[in-house]
Amino acid sequence: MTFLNLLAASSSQPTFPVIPALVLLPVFGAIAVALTPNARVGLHKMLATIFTGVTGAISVWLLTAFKTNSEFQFLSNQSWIKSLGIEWFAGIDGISLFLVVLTGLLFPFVIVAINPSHDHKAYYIWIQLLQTGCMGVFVSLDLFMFFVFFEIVLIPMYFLIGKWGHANAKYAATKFFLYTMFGSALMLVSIVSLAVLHSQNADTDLTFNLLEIATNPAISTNAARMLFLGFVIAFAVKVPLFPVHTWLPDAHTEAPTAGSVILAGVMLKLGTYGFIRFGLFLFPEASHFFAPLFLTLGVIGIVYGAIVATMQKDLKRLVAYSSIAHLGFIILGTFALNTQGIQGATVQMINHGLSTGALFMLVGIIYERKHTRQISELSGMQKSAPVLAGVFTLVMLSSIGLPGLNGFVGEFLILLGTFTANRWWAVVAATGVILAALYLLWAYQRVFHGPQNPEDEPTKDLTNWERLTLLPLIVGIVFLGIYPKPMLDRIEPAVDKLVSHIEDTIEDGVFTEPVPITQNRTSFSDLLMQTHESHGHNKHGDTHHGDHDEGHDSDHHGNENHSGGHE
Amino acid sequence: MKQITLLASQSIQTPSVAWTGLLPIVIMAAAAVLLLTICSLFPDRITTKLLSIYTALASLAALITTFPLWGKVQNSSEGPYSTLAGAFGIDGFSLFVTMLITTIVIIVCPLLSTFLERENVSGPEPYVLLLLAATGGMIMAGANDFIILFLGIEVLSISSYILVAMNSRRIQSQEAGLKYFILGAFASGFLLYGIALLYGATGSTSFTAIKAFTQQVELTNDALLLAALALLIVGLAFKVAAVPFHFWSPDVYQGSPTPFVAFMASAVKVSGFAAILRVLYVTLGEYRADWQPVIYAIAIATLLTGSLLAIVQTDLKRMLAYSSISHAGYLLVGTQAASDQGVKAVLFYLATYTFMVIGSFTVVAINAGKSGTETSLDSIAGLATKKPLLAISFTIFLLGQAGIPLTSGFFAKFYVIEAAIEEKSYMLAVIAMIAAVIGAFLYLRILVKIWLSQPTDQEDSAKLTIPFEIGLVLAISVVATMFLGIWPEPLVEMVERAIPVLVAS
Amino acid sequence: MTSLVWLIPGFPLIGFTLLLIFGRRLGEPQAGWLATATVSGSFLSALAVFFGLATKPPEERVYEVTLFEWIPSGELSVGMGFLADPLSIAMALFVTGVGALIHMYAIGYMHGDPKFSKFFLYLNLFVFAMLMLVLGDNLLITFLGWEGVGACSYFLISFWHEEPANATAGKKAFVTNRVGDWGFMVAMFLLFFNIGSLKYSDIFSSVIEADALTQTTATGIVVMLFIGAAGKSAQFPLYLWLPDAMAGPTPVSALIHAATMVTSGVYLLTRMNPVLAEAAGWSTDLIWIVGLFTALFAATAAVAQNDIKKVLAYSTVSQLGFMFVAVGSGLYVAAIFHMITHAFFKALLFLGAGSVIHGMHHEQDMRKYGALRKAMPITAFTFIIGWLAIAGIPPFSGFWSKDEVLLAAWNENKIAWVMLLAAAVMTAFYMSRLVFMTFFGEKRWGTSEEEAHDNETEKHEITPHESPVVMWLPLVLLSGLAAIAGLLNLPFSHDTKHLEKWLEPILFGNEVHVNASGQTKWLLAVIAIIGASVGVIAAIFVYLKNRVATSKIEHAILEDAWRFDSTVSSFMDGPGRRSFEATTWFDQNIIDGAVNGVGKITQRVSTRLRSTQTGLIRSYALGMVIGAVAIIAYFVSRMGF
Amino acid sequence: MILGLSIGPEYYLALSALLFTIGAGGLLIRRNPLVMFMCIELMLNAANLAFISFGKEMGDLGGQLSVLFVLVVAAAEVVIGLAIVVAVMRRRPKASVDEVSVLRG
Repeated sequence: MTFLNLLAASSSQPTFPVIPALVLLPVFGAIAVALTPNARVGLHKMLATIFTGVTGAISVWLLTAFKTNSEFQFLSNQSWIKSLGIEWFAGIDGISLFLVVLTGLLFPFVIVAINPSHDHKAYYIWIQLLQTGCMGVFVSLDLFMFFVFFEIVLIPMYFLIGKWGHANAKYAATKFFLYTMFGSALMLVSIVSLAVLHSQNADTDLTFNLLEIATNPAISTNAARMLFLGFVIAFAVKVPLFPVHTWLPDAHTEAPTAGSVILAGVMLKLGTYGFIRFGLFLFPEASHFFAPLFLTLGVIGIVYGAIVATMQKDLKRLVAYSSIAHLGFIILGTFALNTQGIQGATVQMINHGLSTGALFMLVGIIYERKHTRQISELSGMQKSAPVLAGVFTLVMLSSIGLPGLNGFVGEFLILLGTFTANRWWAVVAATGVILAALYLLWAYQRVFHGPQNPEDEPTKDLTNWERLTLLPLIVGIVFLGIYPKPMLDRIEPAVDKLVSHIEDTIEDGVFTEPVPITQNRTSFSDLLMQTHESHGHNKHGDTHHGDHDEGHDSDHHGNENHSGGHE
Repeated sequence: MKQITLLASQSIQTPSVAWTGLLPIVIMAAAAVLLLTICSLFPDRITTKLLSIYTALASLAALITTFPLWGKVQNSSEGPYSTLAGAFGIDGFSLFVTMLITTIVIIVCPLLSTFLERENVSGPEPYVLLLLAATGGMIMAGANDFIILFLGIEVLSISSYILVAMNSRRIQSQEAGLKYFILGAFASGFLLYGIALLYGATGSTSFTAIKAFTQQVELTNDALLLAALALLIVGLAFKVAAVPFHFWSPDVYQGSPTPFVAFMASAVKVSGFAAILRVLYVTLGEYRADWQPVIYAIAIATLLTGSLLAIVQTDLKRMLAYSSISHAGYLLVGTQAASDQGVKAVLFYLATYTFMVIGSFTVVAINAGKSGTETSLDSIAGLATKKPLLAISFTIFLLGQAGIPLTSGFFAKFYVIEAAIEEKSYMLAVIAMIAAVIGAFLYLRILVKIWLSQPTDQEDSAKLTIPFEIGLVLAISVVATMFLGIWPEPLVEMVERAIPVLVAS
Repeated sequence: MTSLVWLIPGFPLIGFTLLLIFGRRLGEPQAGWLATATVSGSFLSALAVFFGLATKPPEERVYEVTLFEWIPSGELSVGMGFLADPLSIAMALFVTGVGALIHMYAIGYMHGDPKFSKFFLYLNLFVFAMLMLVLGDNLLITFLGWEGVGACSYFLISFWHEEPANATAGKKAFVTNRVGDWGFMVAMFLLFFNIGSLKYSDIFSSVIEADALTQTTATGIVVMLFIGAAGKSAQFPLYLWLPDAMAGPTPVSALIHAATMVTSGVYLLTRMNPVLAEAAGWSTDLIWIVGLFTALFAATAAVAQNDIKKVLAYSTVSQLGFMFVAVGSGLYVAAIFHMITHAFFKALLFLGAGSVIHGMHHEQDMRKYGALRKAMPITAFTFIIGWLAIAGIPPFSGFWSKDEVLLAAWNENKIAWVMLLAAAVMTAFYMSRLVFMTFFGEKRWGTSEEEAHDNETEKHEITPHESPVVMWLPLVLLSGLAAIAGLLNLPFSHDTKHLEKWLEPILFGNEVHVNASGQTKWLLAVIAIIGASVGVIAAIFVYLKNRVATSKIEHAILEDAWRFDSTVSSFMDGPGRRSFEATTWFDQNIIDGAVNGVGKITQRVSTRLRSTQTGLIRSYALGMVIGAVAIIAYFVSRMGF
Repeated sequence: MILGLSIGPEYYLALSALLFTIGAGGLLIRRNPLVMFMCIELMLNAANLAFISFGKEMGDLGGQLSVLFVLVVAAAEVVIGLAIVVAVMRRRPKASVDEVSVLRG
């Protein structure tokens, strides 16, 4: 399938340029804010709310306009630098759709909910520019364009952390900037090499078009593997994946609440999204080749992040480490390289955005009231602030992955997919579920349970305004937990396409897929057929993964004796 | 004996001169001389403002004259040509560089007038020398003969020696002058000896002849030529402050008056690389296999040394000096590619870097206050609160130099890396990017001071005044940096037409 | 009528929602009555569905309804669906029935608690989750309920969270349960991997008709499911949380930690009986062995407890052990039978204990009780019925069900039978001990020496009193059930085995039939009766006649449950905690240290390099010369002479 | 001529190389700026010698022409150089470039 008829197959364009609007509106918002006098704080907030709000509205409209198929939609294409084949080429498919929506909604939410401590004007400018950057990453279909946005987000975030952050903000901001820039430095080289090699081998002229490069690969396996590493190092740092994660706790702890919410909600997804959209899509063979490595790192991230989180003394730091664990799940699902895994990973991106975003909001609220994030200095808040405690409990449970709340859906699908790909990783990763309960409940107990220390005044409960602002998150958490179908349905085609794209490029189909079974089966004839092939699958899978299927016949025999004993 | 009589019997015929092609140079040189005479006639009538306007207009005129030439050269029917018996070539390359240098002079003039007033350096000499230096650079760009090239270099160098030492009251300025002069002369010694050896090896000093020679003759013994090549590299590398011939630049940058630094960091680098490209890539292109590895090594050394040393500095000018060294490294990465793509990348880089570096030094100069001596890193603390616009523009220049997307600096780096990778030097590309990360730390240090630190001295903030023309300079630089970052297409198209060529007479 | 099945969990959910919104405004006691009403409502609808099923012929007694698709992904499709069949409806019946009674009881028990309405909020949520667990038509819905009840028990155990101990107990319960949930999840993965669906009907049809599982896989699944079940149903070693869970209000202990939630492990294994049938023998053996051990272990611990609720807690663990013995040896009916009877009498006992505690002003130490039968006659009467039931004295329900279980043990292995009998005897003993210490003997409250020199008001406060009607009415009803529940499954003839017949369809003929003659069965029954009476008599000698010093029996190590709990927790606080701290140290100093180290090294290199910039012209020149020489040297190496 | 020994161009080249090396070496060794400056002149003249000898060798006037240019340039450099050196050294009693090291690091 070449890039051209991909374009042809894409859905009918809407009447107005959706994606440019999504990406550029916040910039205009920033300009508008910049043009207003410094004193007019209210005006700044209003402008920012309006512009990002419209962006959010458009992104929601996308949900309805989006046609549930595997194609890229709302394509917008515009030559940028002809001689180097660089173009503005953007589109949205099922994988990016909900990330776009999340980005569209989270920013106005944060702008409305949280006011900066000082320098309002600059704050609203930076935060809107940040939205542009994130939005751009999720819609880019041109490698150069993608890199531009991927890199540009550093600047606003750097200033958000550095200027509005806590005591040690400069250090954290600089660390964040250099660390992530180092990653993307290597990626730039890989991007250029990829484009150049592609143009040389496929002797076309230079192009950075993602679909073009992905759909007719013209690169030797080894080169692809090298380039893959160049890409994923950048993503791994951004995610962040163990062992390149240490910038995250610092950044989270020092960042202002708004910064943390956006960092956890959207920015960490740039990395995980990059893994799926670019890592897997561009280098199917390489991603399969390196899958064990990343599965391992993902599992380590899950367990390790949880363990370290348990021991944190700073509430915000604890949440930061918990996100490392959650993102480990996302990586796990991604490199399961099958539908459940990748779909789960995509869902988990959204869910993590909601849950961890909400957690950071709540930690921020606690900090506002108690002026400390040290767990040891907090106690017995549930008595005086029951609603706060209740909301915290809900969010916590969703983060633990309680069925019926959003966190579970992604986690379950990821583990299921991983198990299908390779069972042992899933078995180990599932222990993360236990640890998650451990560190969150322990923290909760220390902060909310127990006696209230008498000397400090009772904690103020959530104000109506705070309840109002938290409501959307809570609704999202519950709704996506009970009825994730609409989301899953929209994501699935794109994921299926990606999976088949991967499987096509891997000659030896080492994937062990579960047997497809239709819902509420009637006759047993088709069942027999299916289960026979399931036997085949099962054997294949078992022998492939070389686990306990040896001496299967003798066991079976013994089984008959055993059951005979009862008669 | 025989030759002499032979000589006597001949009547001397001078080569034909295509004056239109030389017009820019003639204008600049003439303007300089004229200015000198006028000022010596009426010493007290002329204010520095007038001088700067005069200089700006002169170089503007020179700039304008290049446009028809550009059209002529790009026109397929006519194309590039050479004059003075093939000693001087007019092609897209030379014209591009000429435009660049004249532009630089135009935007440096306001700085000069402002800061000469501040540092009480009066008289027309700075402007005269500026014009002459520019002339030298333009000669270097067009030179098709090593002697002409040498003359160009010397005109540029000698005038800049004086410019550096101009502020004779300040001891740093003198020291800088002395260092620059002795080392510069030392370097031109190497260059000249290289030229001599090359003359010996190929029997000519003309680029065309040498190129032809290297193409036709398969030397059994290339010792002489390679020795010449080595010495040429030394001489030229000094001009662009490539490691290990860079030692002069930090001291000179720190010591000399800031406006000249702006000029040196831009114009001298431009003409230096113009010379390097013409000599190595065009003339001695046959020997790229020999010189590429050397440039490769120098590039790596320059990148790393520049960025590493930059991050431990405490003086703004010195920081920028080292950062400009590492930028020379990027330009060498492009040079090393030894391909048309490389040349384009280098030219693009030069054009964009020019604006960023002039802008940066302008900000530094303003921040230096009346005394002009306050260039320590702490002096810029809290600039954002003192002068937001100034802070913003400085931020843009710094981010540009750091190579952050949507600034021209990013695309310049991208272009260079692309050229290098097309020639399969992946390692170099990676090192370059790592150097960029190290460099980023430098720019972050400055940004932290500007945005996240409180001003050290409040009373000084009142003294910071930005004259209109300086604001104009900054505006131009900012616009150039941002515009070329978002929409580099125009400049890209231009550099694509500026590949150097040699045309025999 | 069966189509009403979704109403069964629907009612409590509505109750929960209403209480969530209006709970505070309703206040006491309306909130409680609302909650009770909703649960009763679901009990009625459960009855309706039951009759709906009962009217059908046995093989058609299955009703599935899917409200909407919950998690569709690739081949996976999980519906929000309910399954009404003999097993699930039987569970639903006693969950809602007992639940309703306990709700009612709680109105009295929680009287005056500031968080009255919140208590019923949680209680309703729990019932909802529990019903999802039993009524779900696929493993994932069951898991939804499974985790839901876990969460609710966490809320309710740490309901009085100002007391740190309660909070810790809640956390402990949740985390320990999670260990089991891990097994549950892995089991689901294995099933999906091999069968491609999590729906019970799919699983069973493919397992039974198409033999879709290799024995290895089946074994794996069973072991994993058992881990899950052990976590929820407090089997060794995951029982640890249950004794601590007594920190919760007594109605909670009755509902969650005696009657319903803790039995869900048994339900799960019974539900998955086709898979158990496929599994290798050792896995099912593992189940009954662990059950047997737990039964004995907990019984010994129960002997030495002084906290009345602790005794009941350990006895619950022990009784659950009985059920697992039955499940492991394939007598599912026996398991379910005992589960139901146990639900009745254990709920009864807990509520009775609660009534006592309530009457004794939250005094839980039995050593401070005694001769309470006069003070609170109804409680005492009902409690005694419960005691006889659990002790296994005919004709009370406990005897019949326990007899079945003993038969199961006998069928597996004679030694097992002996050990289980021992456990039964101990049960009789420690329950008698409890009853005697509480209701008989001389009163050890009020006028005991240490309180003699207390002021009068103290004494009056300590005076026990009978509980209000809302509290004793449930006791009476439950005692009735505890007495007659044996009728469900009388062993005399096939016709009297109602439960067995009822459950037949869902057992797919996997129910093991004890191959023992009628006489043996009779003999065993008699022995069981003798054993029970021996236990009771022994208790009489020790605790009424005081022939034997109690210290001989109540060893400290027994009171500490063989020090297992303390060992585990000391391990967790010791090596466990230290390993966590080590990891954190590693993260801060090695991993992050490496990152900052790179920075430091760069700085150091830079400063080193900086020294080359001496400021001396001649050294600069030297540098240039060295460079030049290097280049020339390189070229010399390439020169062709 | 009389003794019949002819001096080939390579001798001139050797000489010029020698001069160049002396010049470069001298610059490194000597402290007095004026002397250093002379060394530079020496290097330039070494180049001139090479030009001339090559030109002679090849019978080409280009070499000698180049020398003329070089001489002019050298003269210019002398003018500027002396000026700077004097300006700098006026304040420093013992004329040594090593004292001129305010700017460093």
